[in-house]
Amino acid sequence: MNEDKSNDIFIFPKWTGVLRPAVAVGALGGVLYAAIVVAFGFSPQATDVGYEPVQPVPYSHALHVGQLGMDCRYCHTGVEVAANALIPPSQTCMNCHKTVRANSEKLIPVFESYSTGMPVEWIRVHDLPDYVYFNHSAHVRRGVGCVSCHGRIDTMEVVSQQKPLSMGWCLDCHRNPEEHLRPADYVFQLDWVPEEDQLVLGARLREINDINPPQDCNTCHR
Amino acid sequence: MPPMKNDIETGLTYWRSLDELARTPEFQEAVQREFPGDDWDRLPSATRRQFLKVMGASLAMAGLTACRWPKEEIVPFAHRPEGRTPGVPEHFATSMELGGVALGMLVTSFDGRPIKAEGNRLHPDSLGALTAIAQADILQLYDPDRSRRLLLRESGQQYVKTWSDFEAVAVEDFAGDGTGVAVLAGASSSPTRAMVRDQFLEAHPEAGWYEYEPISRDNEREGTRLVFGTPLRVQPKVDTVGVIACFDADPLFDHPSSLRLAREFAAARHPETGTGARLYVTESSYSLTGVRADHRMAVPSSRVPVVLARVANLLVAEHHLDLPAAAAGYAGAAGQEISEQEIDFAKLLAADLAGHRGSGVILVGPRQEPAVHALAAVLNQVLESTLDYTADPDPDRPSHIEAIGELAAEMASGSVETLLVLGGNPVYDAPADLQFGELLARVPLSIHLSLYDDETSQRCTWHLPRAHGLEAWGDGTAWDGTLTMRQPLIAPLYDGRSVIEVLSLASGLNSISGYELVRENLRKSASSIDFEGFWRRALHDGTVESTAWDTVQTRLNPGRLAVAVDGLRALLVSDPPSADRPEVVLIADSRVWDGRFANNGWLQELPDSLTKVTWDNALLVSPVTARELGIADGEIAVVEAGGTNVEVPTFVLPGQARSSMTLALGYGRTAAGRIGNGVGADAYQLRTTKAPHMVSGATVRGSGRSYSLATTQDHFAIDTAGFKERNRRVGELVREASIDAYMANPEVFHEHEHHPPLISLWKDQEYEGEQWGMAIDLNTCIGCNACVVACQAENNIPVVGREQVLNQREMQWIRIDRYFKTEPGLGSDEIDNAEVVFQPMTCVHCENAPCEQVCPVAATQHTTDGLNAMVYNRCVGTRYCSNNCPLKVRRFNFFNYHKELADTSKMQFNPEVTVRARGVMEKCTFCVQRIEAVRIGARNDNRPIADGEIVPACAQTCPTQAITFGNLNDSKSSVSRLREEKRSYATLAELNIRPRAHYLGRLSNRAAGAGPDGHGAPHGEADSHGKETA
Amino acid sequence: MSTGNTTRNDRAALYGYLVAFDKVDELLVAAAAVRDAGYTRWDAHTPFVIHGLDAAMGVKKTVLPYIVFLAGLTGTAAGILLQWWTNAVDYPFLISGKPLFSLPANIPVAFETTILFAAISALVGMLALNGLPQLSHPLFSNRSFKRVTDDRFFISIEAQDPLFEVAKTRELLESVSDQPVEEIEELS
Amino acid sequence: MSTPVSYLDNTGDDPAVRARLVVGDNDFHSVTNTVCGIVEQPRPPKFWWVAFAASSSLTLVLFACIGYLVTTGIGVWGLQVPVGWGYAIVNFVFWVGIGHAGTLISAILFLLRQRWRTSINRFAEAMTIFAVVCAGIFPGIHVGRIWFAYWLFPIPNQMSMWPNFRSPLLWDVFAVGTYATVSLLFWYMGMIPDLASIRDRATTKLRFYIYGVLSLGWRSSNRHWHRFEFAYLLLASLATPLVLSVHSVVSFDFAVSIMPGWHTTIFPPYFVAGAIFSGFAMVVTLIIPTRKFFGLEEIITARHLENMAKIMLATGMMVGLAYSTEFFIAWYSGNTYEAFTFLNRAFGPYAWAYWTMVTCNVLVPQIFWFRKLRNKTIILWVASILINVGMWFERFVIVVSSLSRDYLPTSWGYYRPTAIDVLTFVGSFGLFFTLFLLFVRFLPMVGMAEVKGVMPQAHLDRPGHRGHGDYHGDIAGVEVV
Repeated sequence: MNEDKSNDIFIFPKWTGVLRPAVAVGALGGVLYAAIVVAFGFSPQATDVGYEPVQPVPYSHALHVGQLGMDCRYCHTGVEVAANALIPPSQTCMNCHKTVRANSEKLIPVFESYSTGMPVEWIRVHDLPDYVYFNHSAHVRRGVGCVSCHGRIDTMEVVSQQKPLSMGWCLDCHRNPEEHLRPADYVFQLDWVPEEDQLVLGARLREINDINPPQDCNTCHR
Repeated sequence: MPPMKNDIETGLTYWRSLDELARTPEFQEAVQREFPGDDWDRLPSATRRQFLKVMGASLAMAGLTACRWPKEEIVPFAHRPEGRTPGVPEHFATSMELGGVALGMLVTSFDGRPIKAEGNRLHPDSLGALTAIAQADILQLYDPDRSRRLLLRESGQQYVKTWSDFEAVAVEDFAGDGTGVAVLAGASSSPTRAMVRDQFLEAHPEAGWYEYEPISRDNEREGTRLVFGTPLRVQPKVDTVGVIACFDADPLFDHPSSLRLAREFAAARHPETGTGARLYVTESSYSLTGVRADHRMAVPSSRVPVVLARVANLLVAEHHLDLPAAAAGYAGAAGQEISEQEIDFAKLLAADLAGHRGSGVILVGPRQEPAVHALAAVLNQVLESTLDYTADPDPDRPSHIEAIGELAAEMASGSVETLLVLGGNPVYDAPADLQFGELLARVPLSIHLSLYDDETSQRCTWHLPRAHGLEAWGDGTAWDGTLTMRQPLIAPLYDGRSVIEVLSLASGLNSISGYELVRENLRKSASSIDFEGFWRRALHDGTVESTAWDTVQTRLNPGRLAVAVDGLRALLVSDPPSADRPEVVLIADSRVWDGRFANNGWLQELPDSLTKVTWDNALLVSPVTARELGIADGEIAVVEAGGTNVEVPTFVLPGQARSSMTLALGYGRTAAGRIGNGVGADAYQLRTTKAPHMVSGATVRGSGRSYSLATTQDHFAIDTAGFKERNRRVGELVREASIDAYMANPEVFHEHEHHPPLISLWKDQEYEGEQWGMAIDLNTCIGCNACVVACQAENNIPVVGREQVLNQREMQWIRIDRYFKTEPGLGSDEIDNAEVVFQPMTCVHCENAPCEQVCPVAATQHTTDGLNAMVYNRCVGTRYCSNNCPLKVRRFNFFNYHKELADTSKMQFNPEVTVRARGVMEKCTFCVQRIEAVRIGARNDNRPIADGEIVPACAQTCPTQAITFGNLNDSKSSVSRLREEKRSYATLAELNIRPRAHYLGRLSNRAAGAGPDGHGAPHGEADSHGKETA
Repeated sequence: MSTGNTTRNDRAALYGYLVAFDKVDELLVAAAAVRDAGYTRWDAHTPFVIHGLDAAMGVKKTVLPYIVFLAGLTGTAAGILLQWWTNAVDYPFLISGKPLFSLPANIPVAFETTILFAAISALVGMLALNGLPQLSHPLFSNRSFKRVTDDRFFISIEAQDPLFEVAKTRELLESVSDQPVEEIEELS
Repeated sequence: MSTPVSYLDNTGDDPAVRARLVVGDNDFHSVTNTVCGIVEQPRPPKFWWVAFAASSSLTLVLFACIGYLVTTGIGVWGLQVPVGWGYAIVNFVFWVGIGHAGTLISAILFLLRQRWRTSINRFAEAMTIFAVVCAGIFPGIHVGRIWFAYWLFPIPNQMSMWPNFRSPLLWDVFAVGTYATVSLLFWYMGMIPDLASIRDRATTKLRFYIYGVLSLGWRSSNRHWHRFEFAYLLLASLATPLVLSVHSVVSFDFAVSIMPGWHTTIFPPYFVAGAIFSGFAMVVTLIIPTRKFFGLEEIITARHLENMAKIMLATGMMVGLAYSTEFFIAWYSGNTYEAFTFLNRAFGPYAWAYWTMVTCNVLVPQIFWFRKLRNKTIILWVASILINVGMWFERFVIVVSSLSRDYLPTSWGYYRPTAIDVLTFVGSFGLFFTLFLLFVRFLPMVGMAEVKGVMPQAHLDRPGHRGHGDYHGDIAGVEVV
């Protein structure tokens, strides 16, 4: 007579017992998943690296730097003396393109800019927040190669962001610069590789040039 | 209330809300509703992007790392100017003219935008320093309220016109010989303008030429005319002076050469190398000079002549000074009744002056009658005082008051058909009795050239936008005559033209630009053959060497002296003011000057040095008189004189002379712009041609209505307990001693330090390398506010408006703390005399900073070079650091104060400094952007940073160089040496916070036998209270 | 044993016997009796904690305190390590001239983490040891058992108990309670 | 067992008499009925609806104010320099203080074997949770950039920055966080058997499933009870130091600073005493109407109220002692800044707040010396409300008056709250009462299992029974009353 009684009273079905491990696993797994998403998904490494906007002029660093072997400083004149590396004015392009490819359609925006005086609106690739004050000269003069932050520009048809440019990433180098220091002559040589171990070289250069990158907040934030 | 839109053309509602609500405190909530929340901190980026683009600059940084790939343009020049590296600031020498004297400036330009004005080291009146007003002038340049187009007002209609329209009109109206043409211009020292004026008068011989300035030194000029027959310019020199006697004079602040004089005074007051410069001041209301005085006597301005006359008497009678025959009359001239205090003061001063023959000087203020200046001139002559005279550049010019009077008469007679008003604002600032506004209506064609479409423009037929000083070519002369250049740093933003351009236009020389005019004029003074070289040199230096006028040998002029003596006697018999018949002294405002800067947010929010009032002017009344009249502090008083009433809130100011009230001109504007409109009360209504400076026999009564003045100190009526405690603390905070006591015992500044040993729970932090520190010399600080504006301009500090200041949310990073020292045992309404001391207060960058340890996110930390860094982008805004700051120097962005700012105003921002968003804390950074710039530069060319290479904005602009900055780890640096001095002390040292900024004690130089300090609490008394402090 | 098995073959599996009591003392006595009979897989069910029942049932002291103690220690270590590593190792910065790591400033957080870990382990440990949550249980299928959280006391003996025998166990229970002994079946 | 003086009055000062903790002729079942009945009634009584409507609309006000604050800026409050903390922090400390009675009654009284706690501890714990919820809101919204508030937690990030563990605010985060968690665990765990009661009485499927899940399948097994009791004991002994630590840490926010009036070593005990004081006051304020409306007089008896009145008297005097000690030290230390701060509290611009505080916190509790007065429910109720007011003002005085006048007279100020300040505070009460009303409606507000445990029926009522049977007569655990 227990049977019929047990029907009309409330009980939980037996499978609730089976469910227990599943629930436990789900809870733990969920937490883990969330942590992973936050840790990697939201990091600049994931969000920013690989940014490759289409530029108004299909300028190819691979061609100009890689093949023709132009020096970075020919266009980016500020890089050794100022905070900004500087995007060249149209007149810099025209120095050659008055004659070279003087009727290329790709160059029309440059020709227009040159004649009208209106700037070419390039799209910024390497973009730091406003409250970050980065100074190119301070890094280049100490022997930090362009490649350390910008990657192999000389192989890029279209420039894209290679490094996260996050605060943590900056700090890594400021804490142990050895990995990125090179002799002054090779700063602008993107494909340069040291004969000896980079760390040994870096340590020596750091010693010689007495390089102690500051880690104070106001080094970058003012 | 509907949400306001940000509309550049109709102007920024942020400002409108301020002036609309300025009078109505109860609308505070409404004001707050008008600061919509910032869009998650991106505003600064957004705005910076906008205006950098506007300026075609080469770089624009924006976006948050958080959001994925915000699209962001870089707009390089198509043709980059020669030698220009975008993003690297440039400096240009130029100048600003105020009241007919040119002040040299060095302006920093960033990607074509002038962003900050500093003094020009080569300029005699600047010596590298700059006044608050001159620095704030740059904000005027970007003022969105400036007029942007020509206006023609005819029969109630208003038409927008172009310059070519006006040129057409000008051609016919200025065609004839100038009959019926009158020109009203402001005073100007510009040789070019003089040249163009002559050209104009040549072209139109019949035209009338009038110059008017509401604020001038004409009385001094007339005084010298009385004594020497011809007007001369007084050139005081106080660097080697033993005694300075100021009669209503304020050489340290209210003088065209005040910056130089302050510098010289500071040198003279140096305890070791100085010559003493004992300062006697007789004045009705506290001036900055009066604050620094060793002997100050507060008497009504109309009593000042009496005191001076008595000094003259005593010099003759007791000190056997023989006046020249012509001036003998002075010996007998004496006031009617004279008080004991006045006699004692005069005796003391006379003795000191007699003792300092050849090393003393008597200075009389611009508000005193010519006769008083005459007497001073005579005495200076006989005492061989340390001042020179130079010829007046324009000796035949009538005084400004006379000039405007004559013009008014002409206009009244209807003989003026065309009136050309070059600058100025006569409808607002001409003497009230002239009714200039009504007269203007009778002139058929009136043309007003002005920065703003102001009161005068609105009554003229034509309004012409004027080019700002930084937009136009020009020149001028310093007070001593040195030729000073002015070059534009930016093309006219609003299509304005300069005075000389319009004037030459009116002369019929159409197309001549200011550039050509200035060059043409300079050619005359160009000695060298190579004019281009000379021109470039002049522009580079901003001044032309050795062009100062020669000093003239002076001879007394007996004929006129008699007149002077009679004039003085006439002054002496006037009976002294009383509480029921008080005198009201009208002074130039320390911020908005004669009113022309009324629309300048920096100046409106700049606390007056003495009252600390912002966004208002107030009737200064002595506590005793206020009690006698039954007027409460902050009560709106009704000032009645000559049939006109002015309602103005009262400010009870200790140290104000009894029965004498002071009211600043320049407020109560009606067409100044959205900032200046309706701020304060218009004192010009009390001003007449007869009595432009001192309204005697006015009646003042309370209205029963009270008004809350937005002060940055003593925000509320103080209770007895607080009043007592404040008096008790002053001596400890602002340490002061007489120079004799200091010489006798150098430890005098420390003998009241009683606190337990300052031991730490941990071993002290080691600091290597450069360690930045500051020394602030209270002995030379004159409280002129120049540093406050310098900081505001350098660091993108927002103007928050009256309502926020009332709420104690002012944002200035450096403030000048003002303390009154009063006799102990007096209630706040019994004070008659009070000594005032200033203490510039900013973040002192404590080594054991209380703010740092309480920040939960480490947004404020100590850097390895000893700065207390504030990292805006890390701050979450708990405000704990501010609570725990014993000096309360931190400032919090309660709203997004930049949100509603016009794009033009944003062009002034310093791109080297982050524009702070809403909800973050900020404070003095020791101008870390300047430190970093120098450090990177020095490191780039592998050299150490030289001492004095880094100069924070405040130190740079300080006229007395009271602020010194440098490396504390370098024992030879000047800051280290100052810290070694015995006068050096740290405020609140007992808290063991180890400030990086120290103060140097204040020294007084009282005459021997003067007895205890006549005014203010004796120093010992004030100091002695430190002793319980632990 | 064998007989019991054969008898139960045709019917749903038996979970055990359940018998009710009205009074605390009856329960205590019965519990002692069952304990003395040597049963191990049995239990008493009461609406509230009854002091002395543990003794009467011979329940052994739980290991929970040791778990909690260990968790507490873990908490302390975690707190200290977190503060030391973040502020003194991974990203050191100067604060008010104080040392990067100093115990006084780090005690509060370490204390709180200790408590936190311990407290959580106490609850979780208790549930785990009790095998909770366990929403479905054979006993719940019995109507009268519903009063166990109200005012009734029960003793249940599981069929899985090595000493369990259909007849003898029923006898034992009937001897200690004047109320009917009910059969509880496994959930089907 | 003493025969009660009257039907409901079980108060009495005669130590020889052990008063009954549940009066009236209640048995286990009637207790279950009374308590579960409240939850089981199909629709709540009218007064519940009225109260709920009022409190929930206040809650909306709270959220409206917060929305306005977040979109507009901290400036909508009356804060400024020097007074950078105002209502928000005052309310925070106030609510955290309230939040102390619950855990204290549960934990400390449990450890002290104060068996009268059983009727009120559930109630008090619930109050704790809700108070802590209200408290938690304020530090969250008072920061300038609330969207970055998560930086206070040690979460790895692209800046590779960590919070500053030297800051008392960070200690706060951990202390309050821990306290909220532990209180919640403690509350929930104690509730499991009672949730099971409701489950077993369930007449509808929905109720059965909800309470069934919440009670985790509790089946009152004594082997479970055994561990349950241990866990409860452990939690209690963990919660006790926690309670003391939490308000100590809160007081560190002030004590660790260098502001005169804040930098005081007596703050931790002073704050804890104040917290207990205000906590009990709030319990009384809430429990008096509740027991009346829900007819719980027989379970939450006059005796309970009297005991709480006595505790309030004691803690009230501790607080009074703290006030006077502060003054003495201010004078005795010879620190003139400290001295002035206290002079300023009593006679400065904020004197009105100070004297309100002294009156409510020190004078009012004195009436509890008199049995007649403390047993008058209405008087007790009014007094408890006054004490709450006083305790809010205590925090106001500490936070605001100290900040408004610190070291440099030039930066002295006067703080005036804005309408938003006030509405936010009032709104927080709305949230508190809303949560509270939901609690009394849906959860067992008295710990039935524990109450039953202290009822006479829970014990052998036939001493003669001793020695019966042959089981090892270890009936020591079985108390004979």
